[in-house]
Amino acid sequence: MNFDDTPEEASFRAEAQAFLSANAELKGTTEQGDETEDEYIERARAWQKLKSENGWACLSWPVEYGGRGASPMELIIWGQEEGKYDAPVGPYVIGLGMCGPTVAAYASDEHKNERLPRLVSGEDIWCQLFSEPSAGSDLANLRTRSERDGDDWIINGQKIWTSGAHYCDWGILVTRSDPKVAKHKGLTFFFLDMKSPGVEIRPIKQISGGSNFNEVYFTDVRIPDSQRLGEVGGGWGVCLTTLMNERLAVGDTSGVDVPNLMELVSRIELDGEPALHNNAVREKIANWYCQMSGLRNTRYRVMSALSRGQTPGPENSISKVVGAGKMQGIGSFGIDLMDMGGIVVDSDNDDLNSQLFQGSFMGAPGLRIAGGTDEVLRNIIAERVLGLPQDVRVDKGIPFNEIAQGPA
Amino acid sequence: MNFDDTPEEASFRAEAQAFLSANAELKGTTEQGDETEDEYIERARAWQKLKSENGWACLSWPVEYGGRGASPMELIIWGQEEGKYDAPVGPYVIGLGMCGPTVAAYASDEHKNERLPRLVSGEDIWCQLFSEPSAGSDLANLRTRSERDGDDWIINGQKIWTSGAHYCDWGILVTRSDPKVAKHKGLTFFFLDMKSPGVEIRPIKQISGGSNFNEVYFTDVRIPDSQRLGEVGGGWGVCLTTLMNERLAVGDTSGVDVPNLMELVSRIELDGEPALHNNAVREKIANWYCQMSGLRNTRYRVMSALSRGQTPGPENSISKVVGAGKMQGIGSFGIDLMDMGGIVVDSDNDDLNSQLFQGSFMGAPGLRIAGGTDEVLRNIIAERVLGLPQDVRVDKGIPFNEIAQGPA
Amino acid sequence: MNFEFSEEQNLLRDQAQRFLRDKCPLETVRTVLDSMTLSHDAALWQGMIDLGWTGVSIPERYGGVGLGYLELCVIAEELGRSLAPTPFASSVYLATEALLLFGSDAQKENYLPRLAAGEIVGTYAMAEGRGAVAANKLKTSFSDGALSGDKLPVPDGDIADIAIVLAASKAGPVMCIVDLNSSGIERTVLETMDPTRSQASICFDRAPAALLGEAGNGWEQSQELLSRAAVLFAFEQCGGAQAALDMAKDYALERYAFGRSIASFQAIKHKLADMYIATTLARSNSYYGAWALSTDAPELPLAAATARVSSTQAFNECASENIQTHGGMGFTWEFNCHLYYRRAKSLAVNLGGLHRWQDQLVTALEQSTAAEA
Amino acid sequence: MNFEFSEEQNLLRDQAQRFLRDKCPLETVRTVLDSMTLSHDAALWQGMIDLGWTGVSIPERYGGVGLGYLELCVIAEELGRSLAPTPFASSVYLATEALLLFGSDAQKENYLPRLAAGEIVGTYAMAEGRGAVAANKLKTSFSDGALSGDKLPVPDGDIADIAIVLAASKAGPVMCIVDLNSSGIERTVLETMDPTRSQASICFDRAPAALLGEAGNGWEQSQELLSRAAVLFAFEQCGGAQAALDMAKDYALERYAFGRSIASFQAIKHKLADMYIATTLARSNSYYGAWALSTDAPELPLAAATARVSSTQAFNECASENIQTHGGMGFTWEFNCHLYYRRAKSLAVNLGGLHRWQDQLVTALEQSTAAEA
Repeated sequence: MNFDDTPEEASFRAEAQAFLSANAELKGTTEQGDETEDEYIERARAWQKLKSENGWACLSWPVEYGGRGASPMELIIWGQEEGKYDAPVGPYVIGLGMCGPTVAAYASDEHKNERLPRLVSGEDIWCQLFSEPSAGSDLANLRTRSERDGDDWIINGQKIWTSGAHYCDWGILVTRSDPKVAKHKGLTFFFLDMKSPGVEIRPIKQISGGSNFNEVYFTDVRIPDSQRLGEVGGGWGVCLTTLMNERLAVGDTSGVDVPNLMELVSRIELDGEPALHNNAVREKIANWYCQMSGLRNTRYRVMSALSRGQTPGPENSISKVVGAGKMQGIGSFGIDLMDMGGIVVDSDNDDLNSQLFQGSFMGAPGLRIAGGTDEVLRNIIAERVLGLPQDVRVDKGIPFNEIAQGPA
Repeated sequence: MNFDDTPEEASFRAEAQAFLSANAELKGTTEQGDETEDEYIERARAWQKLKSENGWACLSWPVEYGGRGASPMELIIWGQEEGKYDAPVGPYVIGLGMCGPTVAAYASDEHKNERLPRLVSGEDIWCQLFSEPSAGSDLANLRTRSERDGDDWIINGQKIWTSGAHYCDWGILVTRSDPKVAKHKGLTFFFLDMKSPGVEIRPIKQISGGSNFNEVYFTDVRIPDSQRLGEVGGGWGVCLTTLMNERLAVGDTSGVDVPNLMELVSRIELDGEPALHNNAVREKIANWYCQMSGLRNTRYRVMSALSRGQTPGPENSISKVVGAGKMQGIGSFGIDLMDMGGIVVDSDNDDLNSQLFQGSFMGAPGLRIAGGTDEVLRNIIAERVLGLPQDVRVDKGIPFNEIAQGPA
Repeated sequence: MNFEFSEEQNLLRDQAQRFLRDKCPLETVRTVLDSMTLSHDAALWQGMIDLGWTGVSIPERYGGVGLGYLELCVIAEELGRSLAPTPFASSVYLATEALLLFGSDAQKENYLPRLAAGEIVGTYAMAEGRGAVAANKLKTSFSDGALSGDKLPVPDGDIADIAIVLAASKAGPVMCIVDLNSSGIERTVLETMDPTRSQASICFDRAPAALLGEAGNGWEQSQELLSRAAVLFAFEQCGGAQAALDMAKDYALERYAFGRSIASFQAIKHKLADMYIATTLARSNSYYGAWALSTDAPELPLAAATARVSSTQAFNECASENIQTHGGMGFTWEFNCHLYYRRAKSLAVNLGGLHRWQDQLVTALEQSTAAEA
Repeated sequence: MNFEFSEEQNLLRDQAQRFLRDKCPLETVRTVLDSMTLSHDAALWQGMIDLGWTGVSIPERYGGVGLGYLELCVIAEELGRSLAPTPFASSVYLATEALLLFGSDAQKENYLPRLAAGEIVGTYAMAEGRGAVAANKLKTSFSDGALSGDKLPVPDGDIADIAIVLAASKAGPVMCIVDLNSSGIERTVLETMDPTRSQASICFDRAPAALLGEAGNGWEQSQELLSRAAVLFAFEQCGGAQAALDMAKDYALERYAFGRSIASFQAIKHKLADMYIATTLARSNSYYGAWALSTDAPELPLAAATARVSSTQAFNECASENIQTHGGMGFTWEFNCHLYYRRAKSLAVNLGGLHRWQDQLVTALEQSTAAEA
C-alpha cells in the first residue's frame, strides 16, 4: 500500500501542474470578495476558453468533440490539481458532465457540431431541467407537458431546482408527452434555447438565505422537433444516460468539518477549561473524525480501483449520507459550544469562525435532501449495493394519469 | 398537580395493604435463592388460592366469575402494593389477563362454570398458543392446521414462544381451518387441555442462557368442537379480544437502569478518577435519565387519566421501545466501563454488580423483539397514534395458500 | 394521582390557542423574520398584556393576576407552539421571576406592577460573548452602585426597559437591576440566526444599578433563576416540537410519491414515530418540572434539568426532521420549516447550552442519590 | 494511488477463506461455546500453524515466514469473519509483537522460533480486574527478577506458555516476560460472556520473570504495542461485522412477512444500509491503519485509534442489529446470531474499552494538528 502515482499518472499530473501554474493563481493568493455573479460568470467563461485552447476543457470526452479521452483516474488528478487553484469551474459542471454527453449520444450530427464546440469553448453554459415540484424522490413523476404541433413541440409546466438557469444559454429538458401510458413510458426529452419565448426564471431562496437554484416556468414554449433527443416516449432512457453521468451538483457542499471543530474547542472554554479537555467533547470529535477519515479512506479505495483500471465498488455511495449528517451535527454542536453567543451573526468579529458553523447548520438540511435524500440514498445502498428488493410499487404499469397523486 | 390518591383510592390502597402485610413478606426480607421451578409454581398456586379466598384474585373481572369489577386505577394500586411483596404472580398473568377474559366472552356457560373458577382459585394455570415460526410480526400468518373430524377437530402444527407451556394445564389456541380463504378469514380458535395426547413441549434456550419460553408441537391432537371459541373462521376476531387484554408478558423484563449505572460510575475509575467525573459518562447518564424519567412521568400521566375515569391517551405505547433500547445501551456501556474485566462472569466476586449489566446486555435483544419488535412498535405508533396509513399490503384479500411465503 | 393540568388550566390553554391562532399565525412570525427592523410583533404583545399573561405569576398585591406556575406553563407551551415573536420569555420567565425571588419589598413594589401591566419589559443579561459564562470569569463588574462591562447577547435587550444583570463585585458575583434608559448605556441590535426573538448587546459604562438579592450570592441566585426558567423554556420547546411534528405529519399525509402517500413509507413513519417519542418524553418530563416549580419541591434542580435536556433534544430533532420530511420544499425560505429550526436552536442556547444542563442533571442526581442513601 | 491489498495478498485471503470455511464453520465455534472445558479448537489452531500463520510477521532468521503486516491484516479479517476460536490474537498480535518490538536478541532467539512454529502460545497480561488499568495504579510488581500480583482477565491465559506482563517496578512501569509453566504461578479459567475466546486469571507469587525492553518504559511500550495490535483487532472486528451483516441480509431475503420478503421493508433496508455504512467506514479506516502499521508511519497512533473506534462501533452495531433482523429466532441459543454479539463485546473490551481509544484518537489528532501548525 502506498499513495504514490503510477509513472503515467505522475507524468499526467506534472503536465496538469505545468499548465495550471502558468495560467492560474493558487487559492488563498487572490481576493474575489466583492465579485458580482456576472463578473464570476465572465471569469468562468474565460477560464473555460483558456482550458479549451490548451486541451484541458473536457478531459473525459472523446477527442472528436474536443476532449482528450482521459481515464477516470486522470480526471481525478486534474480535479485535485485544478482544485488547488482559484479556478471558476462551477457553471460548466452540469453542461460538461451531464448535458454534453447526452447531446453527444442522441443529437443529430448537425446539432452536435453546432452545440458541443460552443460548450467546450465556454461560449455556451448549459443547465438541466428535470426536477419538478411533484417529482422529487419520485423523479419520473413529472407533469410538464409537451404536445406536438407540426414541426414543433409546445411545452407547458414548471421545473424546479435548476442551478444557474438565469445565466444559462441552453438546457436539457424532460417532459411528459403522453399521460395515458405508464409513468416511465410517456416521457420525451429535448434540448432548448433558454432564451426561448415563454421561459420564465425565478430564483428560489433557501433557508440559508442563499439562492443557488431556480424555478423555471414554461408557457407555450416552442421547441423544434429536431431538438428532440431520443424517441418520442423514450425520454426516460435518455434521462438514465444523463444521470449515469451525474456528479453531485447541488451547489455549495463545502462545510464545517473536524479540523474546524478542533480549532474551536482549543479556543473556547467549558466548565472553566479548554473545551478540548472535556471528555464529552472528545468523544464526539473522535466519532466524527472516524466518519471524516472513513470517507477519505473510502475515496482512496475508489481511486485505487480506478488507478488499476478497475471499476470501483459501490463504496462511495455512502459519501453524501454520512457527510451531510456530520456537517449538520458539527454545525449544531459548534453553536452549542458557543452557548448563548452561538446564534449571533457577526462577520466583523468572528475570531471563532462561528459563521462557518452557522452556515453549515443552515446548509446541511439542504444537503441531506438535494441530489437524493438520506432516505433515497439508503434505499439505493440497500438495493444496488446489498441487492435487496425494491419496496412494493403500486404505480407500476398504471397509466400516469391514473396514479394517485394525493389531495389536490 | 400532585401525586396523592383520591379518598376512594386511598381507602382501596389501605385495604390492599392490610391484606398484603398480613399474608405476604416484603421483598428483600425473604430468600428463595435455590427454589426449584416446581417449588415456585407450588408457591404461586398457594398465593393465588389465598388471594381468591380473600377477594383479590382477579380484580378486574366481573363479580360473577369471582372478580370484583375493580377500576383500572385500582388494578394499578393493587399492582403497586403487591409489587412490594415477594408475591409469585407470574404463572397467572396470562391466564387471568388474556385467557380468562376470552373464555368468558366466547365459551358456553357450562365451560365457563367449569374452567373459570379453577383459574381464579389457582388450580389451573393457562397459556396462550398464538405465535408460530412463520407468524412473528405478521401474527396472522399462522399455519397450524385444524381439520374437522366429526365432533372433534384435529390439530397439526407448531406453536412457539409459549411461556410456561410445560407447567400449564390449559391453553388457548388459534389455528388455520381454511387455507383457501384470505389470511384473516380462515382461522378458528379453541381452548384445550395441555395434557392432551399429541401435545409435545420443548423448551427454547435463549441467548441469555435462560429458558422462559417453549415450542409446542401438535400431532393429531383432538379437540372437541365444544371447546371452540367463536365461529368457525372467526378466530381472528377472538384473537383481537385476547390481544386487547394483552399486557407485556415476555418473561423477565426487569433490567439495569440509571440508578445501577450511577452506582457503578461512583465506584469505578476512568483516567484515574471516578468515572462519575467524566463528562462523556455524565452526558450519557443525563440522556438515559431523561428517558427513564420520561417513561416514569408518562406512566403518571396515564395513571392520572385512569384516576379521573378517563381513557388514557396513547402515550404509554412508547414504553417498551424506549425501555428496551435503554436497557441494551446501559448494559453495554457498563461492560465497557469495566473494561477488559467487563466480560468476566463471576457471581462470587461481583461487588460492581457486573452480572446485572451483563444480563441486561444479553437480555435486551430479546426485549427489543418479544411482544412487538422495535419496528412493529414504531409502525403501531405511526398508525394508531399519529394516524398515518398502513404500508402497502400485498397479501390483502388473497387466499392464504397463495400468499408468497419465500423460498421453501 | 393527579399528574395532569386541571380543567381550568385546560380552559386557559383553549383560550390561549384561540388567541394565538387568531393573532399569531405563522405569517405574523414571518413578518418579524423578514423585517429588518421589527424586534417583535407589537399588536400580539399588547394582546398578551391585555389578557393578563404578563401578570400570571405575579401576586395580586403587586398588580398581577396571581394565578400560578402551572398556568404559566400552559401559556409557555402555546407560545412555543405558535413561535410567538414577543419578549415574553425574557420579561416574564426571567426578569419578573428574578424580582419575585430576590427583590426587596421596595423593588417589588417599584417594578412588578409595571411588569404585570406590560408598561415595562424586562430581561436577564448573563452572557458575555461566545462561550458559556463562568462564576469566576465575569467581566462585567458592579461597584458603588455602578455597572460597567459588555453583555451580549441579551435576549430582547434592544427593547427591554430594565435588565437583571449578572456581574462580578468585590463580594463575589452579584445580580443587579438596571434601568436601561438611564445614562451610561449603549445598546446595539444584533443579527442572529433567529430574528423572531431579538437580541442585543448592551455596553454599560458606569451605569447606575442596584443590588438585587444578596451581595456575593449572584451565581447561586442565577442558578436558581435558570432552573425555574428552564421549566418554562421546556414548555416552549415542547410546544415547538409538537408543532413541527404536526407540520411534518400533515405534509407527509398530503405528499404523494410512487403513487402513495409518503406517510405510508416506513422511513417516514418511523421518523415521525421517533419524533413523537421524543416529544412525549419531553412533555412528560416537563410536567414533572411544572409540578416541582409549582410546589417549590426540592426536586426542582433535577426536574428542571431533565425537562430542559429532553425538550431541547426533542425540539432539535423535530425541527430538523420536519425539514427532512418536506424534502426539497423543506429547505426553501418560502416554507415555514426553517422558522422552527431557527427557534429550536435559539431556545437551545438561550439559557446556556445542552452541556450545562446535562451536567446540572447529573449533579442533582448525585445529590438526590446521596440524600436517599 | 495504491490503497488496496495486492494481488498476492488477495490470493492469501482466498486461501484463508477456503481454509476457514473448511476447518472453522460456525459449528466449530459452537462446539467451543457449548463445551465446559474446551478453551479453543485444537485442530483449527494446528491447521493455522501448519499454514505458517503464526510466523507471518516473524522474520525468517527467527523461523518466521517473513511476510508482513498487510498479510497479517488479511488473515485477521478472515479470522474475525469466521469467529475462529484460537489464541491467535493473543499469541501473534500481542506476545509475538511485544518480542519483536522490545525483545533483546537473546529473547528473540529464545522465543520467536517457538512462537513461529506454534510450539508455544503467548499472551499479554495487562488487566487487573474490572476497570481500566492506569500507569500509576498497577498492583502487580516486578523486582529482582520476580513477579507478584494478580492479572485478570488474561486472554488465553489458561493455555498460554509465556506471558508478557505489565507491572510496576521501582523504575516505573515495566514489561516483563514470564514462563507460565514455572513456579509461583496459579491459573484459573474464568467464565466470560464469550467462551469462544478463553480468559484466565493468573496469580503470580514471586514467579521468575525477565525484563522486556527498558526499565521504567513499560507504559509507553504498552501504548505502542496496543496501537499496533489495535489495527489487527480492527480487522478482526471488520470481518465479524461483515459476517453479521451478511447473515442479516441472507435472513432478510429469505424471511417473508405480509406476503413479501422482509428485505423489501424500508425499516429493514435502512437498517442494513446503516450496517453497510458502518462496516465500510470501519474497513476503510482499518486499511489506513494497515498502511500505517506496515510502513511504521508516524500517523500510527491516530490511524490505529481511528480503525479501532470505528471497527468496534461497526461490529457492535452489526452484531446487535443482526439479532434484531432475525426477530424471535435471533435471540434463541440455536441460531448463531449471539456468537457475533458475544464476540463483538469481547473484542470491544479486549484492548481496553471504547473510551480509551476515543481519547487516544483525539490526543493523536491534537498532536498532528500541532505538528501541522
